[in-house]
Amino acid sequence: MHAQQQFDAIVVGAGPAGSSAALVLARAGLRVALIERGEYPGAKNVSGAVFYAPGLLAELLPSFWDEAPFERYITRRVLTFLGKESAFSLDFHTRHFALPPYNGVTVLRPKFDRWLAGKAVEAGALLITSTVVDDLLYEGARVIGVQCRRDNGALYAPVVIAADGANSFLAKKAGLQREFSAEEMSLGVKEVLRLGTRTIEERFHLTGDEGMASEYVGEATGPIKGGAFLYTNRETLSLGIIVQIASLAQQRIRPYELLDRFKQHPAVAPLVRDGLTLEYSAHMIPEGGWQLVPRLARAGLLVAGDAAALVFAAGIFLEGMNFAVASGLAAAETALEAHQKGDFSAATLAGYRKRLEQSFVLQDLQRFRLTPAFVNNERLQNIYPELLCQAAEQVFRSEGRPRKKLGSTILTTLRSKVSLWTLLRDGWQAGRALFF
Amino acid sequence: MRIAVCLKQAPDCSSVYVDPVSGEVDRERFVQTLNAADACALEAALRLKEQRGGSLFALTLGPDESDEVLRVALAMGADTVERLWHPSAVDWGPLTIAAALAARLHADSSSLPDLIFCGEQSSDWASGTVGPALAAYLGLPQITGVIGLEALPDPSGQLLLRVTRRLERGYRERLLTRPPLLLTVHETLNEPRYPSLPAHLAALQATIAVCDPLSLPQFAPDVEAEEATIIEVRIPRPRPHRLAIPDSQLSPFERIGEIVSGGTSRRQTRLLEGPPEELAHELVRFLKERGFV
Amino acid sequence: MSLINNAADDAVFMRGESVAELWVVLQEQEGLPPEYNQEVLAEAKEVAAQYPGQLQLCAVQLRAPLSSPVEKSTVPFFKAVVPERLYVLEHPALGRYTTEGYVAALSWLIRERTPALIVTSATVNGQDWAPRLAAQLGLPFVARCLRFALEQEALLALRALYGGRAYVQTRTRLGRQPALVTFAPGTRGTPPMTGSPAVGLPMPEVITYQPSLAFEERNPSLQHLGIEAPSAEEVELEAAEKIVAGGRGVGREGFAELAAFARLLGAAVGASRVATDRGWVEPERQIGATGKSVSPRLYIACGISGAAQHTSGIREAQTVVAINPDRNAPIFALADLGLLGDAREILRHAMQLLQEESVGV
Amino acid sequence: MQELASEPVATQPIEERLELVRFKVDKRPHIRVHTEACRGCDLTPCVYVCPAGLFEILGGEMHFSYEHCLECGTCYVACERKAIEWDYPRGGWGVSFRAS
Repeated sequence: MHAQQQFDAIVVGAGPAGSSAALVLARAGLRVALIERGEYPGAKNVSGAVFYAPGLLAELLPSFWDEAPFERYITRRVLTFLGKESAFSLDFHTRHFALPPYNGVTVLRPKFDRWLAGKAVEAGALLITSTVVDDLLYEGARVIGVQCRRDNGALYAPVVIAADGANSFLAKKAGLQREFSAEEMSLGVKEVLRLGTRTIEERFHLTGDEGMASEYVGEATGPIKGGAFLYTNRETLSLGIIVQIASLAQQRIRPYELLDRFKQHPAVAPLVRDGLTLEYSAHMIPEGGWQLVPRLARAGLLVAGDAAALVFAAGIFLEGMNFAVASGLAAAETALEAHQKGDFSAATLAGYRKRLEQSFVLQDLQRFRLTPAFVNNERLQNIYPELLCQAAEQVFRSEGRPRKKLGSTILTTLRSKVSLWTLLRDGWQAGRALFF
Repeated sequence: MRIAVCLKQAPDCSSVYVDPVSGEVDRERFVQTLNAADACALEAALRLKEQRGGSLFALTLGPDESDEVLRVALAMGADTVERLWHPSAVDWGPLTIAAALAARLHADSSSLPDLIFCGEQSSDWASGTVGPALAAYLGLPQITGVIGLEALPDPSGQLLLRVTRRLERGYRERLLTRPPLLLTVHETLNEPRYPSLPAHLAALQATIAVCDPLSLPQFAPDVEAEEATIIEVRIPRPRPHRLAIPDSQLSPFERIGEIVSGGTSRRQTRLLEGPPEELAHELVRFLKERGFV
Repeated sequence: MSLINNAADDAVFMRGESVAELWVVLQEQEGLPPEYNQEVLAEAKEVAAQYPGQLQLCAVQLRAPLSSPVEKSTVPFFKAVVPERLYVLEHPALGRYTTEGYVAALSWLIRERTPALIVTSATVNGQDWAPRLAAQLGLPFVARCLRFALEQEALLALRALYGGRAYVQTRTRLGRQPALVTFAPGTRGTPPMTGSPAVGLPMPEVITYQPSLAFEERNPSLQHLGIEAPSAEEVELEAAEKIVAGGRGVGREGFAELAAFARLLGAAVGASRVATDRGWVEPERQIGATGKSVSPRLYIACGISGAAQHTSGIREAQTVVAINPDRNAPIFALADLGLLGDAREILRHAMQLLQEESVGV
Repeated sequence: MQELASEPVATQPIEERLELVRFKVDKRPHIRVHTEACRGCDLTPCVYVCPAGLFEILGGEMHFSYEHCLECGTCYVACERKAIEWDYPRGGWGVSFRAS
């Protein structure tokens, strides 16, 4: 074995999870290989992309707030229930999110991921681009390296961090993850539209670097389970739909047609008017939540980010990058501990899960473990948003006739489609999923 | 045998996006790569080196980022690499660049390389000038547009090359030649290799030698005299619709308008249904009408 | 900003002479359409017309001395546009194209006559000698122009960038020496040369030189083995004027018929990926995202549905005929003529019709 | 109330969208579809879920092109017959996002 092919740690995938892990490991003085299959970090990566809790990285990178390529920081959150021709929004705007540490920022992944990987390289990691990792190398049950798809493609390290994304071939090959079902995976398709800085600020009531994250349910995805999003970047919008794959296959609507439908919804069309499409992209999202989180480690191997299905898609929450970064950091700390002990056994690496259990990563996922199923509830997807809009329409309608009290108006509308019993049950489940 | 390859880092055309409204080229979206024809030149040089022995020197002229193409060269199998750069070179055109490369190749104490390979043209300016100009400055014979290259066994032990040039409309010119010589290579000549992991790793970590061309004794650029200044970058065809060759009856202005707008109209389809004999008849009539038969 | 400028009295290219010369270097080569020269002449004439009485359009022909004095005249070069003067430069080494021969001959003539501007078609050979000549003589050089014009002190040119994704206008300062330009072939779209040579057009003044050129006849290490013409099926797709392409709907057997039809039409054979994947045709025939991008004047798509991966390669086809049994095939959206039916049958009948006609039935 | 869904939605052809995406197409396909397994599949989820529209049924047969694959893996998850052999393209090839 060439000394050149021996590292202290190998990180597969230069996304937020992988680069964060590589950064920490390289800082600690380890010889780290960070392997990326794209020509550059971010080439294959797609997300909304709002990076919530970016402060996670600010602890590591003192110049983070000045240097990182952010688009806008989120000061406005909107949740919209779309009916066929109407929209009911909850619109929240706060100046408290306008100061570091920002609550959330929008990023463009090819830029941001490249920057973050660059930080790992600055710290001393070796970034190996244009290289696919096909498999893991074992000694007995212990993972001792990776097999790259190049001649003489073996690389060795006592610990491997698989941050290879939603499809995670490595987690599956290591027997930590099972094959996915079409019910627990979602497809996100996205467009970036250029509107210009000024139009964005005027159209979305933003000043300076402020940004908006807006999510949609209901008619946004027609009869298909899922939702839509619209985020502001500096001079572009990121907009897309996220739909359950099983539902998409059942309803036989193509995702890009659905995206066009969303863009043409009367409540959305004025927001994207005159937007020039710059790019179209798609990615799979492990939205299954708690159910989908695999075993996270075995001897010599840790799994982080999307590869470990650490995505928080729970109704009003749609977060992934912060879960990726936090898991990458925890994986790196675990690997460091293993190095200190000189012990890379499953027992030592099990510390990774404990770290995640103590952090928001697994706590949030577990606490909201019922939410994905609840959000994918047929009625929540296809009936309540429309009913909510109809109810609002009844409430606001002025017809020159005596009005009923609001409660009875709303209840009448709701009960026209759903029995009281179902309504109560859904209410109870909503409570369990989100509130208590 | 000593072989030199001149390489250029250029944006991959598939990454070039021009705003249909402002006509501006979005340079942020460029993916800079080793120019496709240059990669084939490198591959051709490597194959010859492997067959006949010798050394391969790859050089480029470009800013820091151009180190990447030299790393590709190292990973593929170049023995030595060097990057020429001076900040003033951003304004140099192909003739000045060729003069700088020539000065660098002359600067080696021993004689010139036996063979020099260049890509036929780059993906950005495609002026196809550096190769022939370099040959002129070095006083070497040249063969451009190479799409076939074969080392023949020669009793004298000297290298004998059978070269195929690509001419218009599928015509091919075949030549026999010997070094010293400069060849410019078309991007269909071969499929460049995919480096092994150890070679890739070594290249990633290699230190790239840099040379200031202005320090070379034989180089005195007269940039003023040569180069074109860019006045304006124009809008291309906005959408990937069909580009019709413009009608020569139109005025030059109208023709250029058609070129840049991508053909003014999308034609209407005439869709016909019927027995095959009739359709065949229609087809022949159509072909005659349009002057194709 | 326009390329069209008014003539000025003190244009630098005038060099104090009363009349400056604009040269078009003619190129001859097996397989090279003579239209390419014609198109450069037409373009150059427009530039010369900007400076009436000051800029004279001249053509330059390089050739081996003719064995008989009554030769096949040079007139066939000139159809619509006739230059005012024709320089014929004769040397035994100019019987066929060599880099050294062209560079030496033109260097000699440039020293003799010093034109203001030299233009030639950016053919493979044009792009071989022109940059070398420019380097050797230190001439300002602009390659592969789509258009060019002269200003008092500069040469303005329109060029394609990034494989035609962008266009750029450049301005090259002119000094006392001539400037050299190659013109992208096919840009002007000259009508095909049919019919007889120009009748009734004035003849150019012909000046013949037979210099002794100071260059080794040829690089002694270079041996010319010859130029090979492609057969109809071999015509490189990128260069083909007409392409008959087949896909899934043609089938393995159908490709023989398709090739026969292509031969009759003088067209090249192309294919979609299905056809090359299945080994019906060799991979070089593939058109589309993984194959080639083509720009023929005529494209006949047989049994090709028109998936984006294929049609991305035929975007620049001028006239498209699609034959397909499926009314909803996306290829029809691109076609000028769409025939709903089985390609093999229709081609078979069409071939019969064409053959009958050529026999004169 | 008028039904919006009944109105035709103007959709942009997928090929126009894909024009905006950079692909470095490898001659070696990274995905293989075992089309024998597709015969008799009338659900054909791949046709509907693929965000690049790479699956088509033409003349009763499955037709797949890999060149403009966005590498999401959705087809593989959606296919119940396991007819899709899915892998990433060689390192450095395939799709590259630039503006997302």
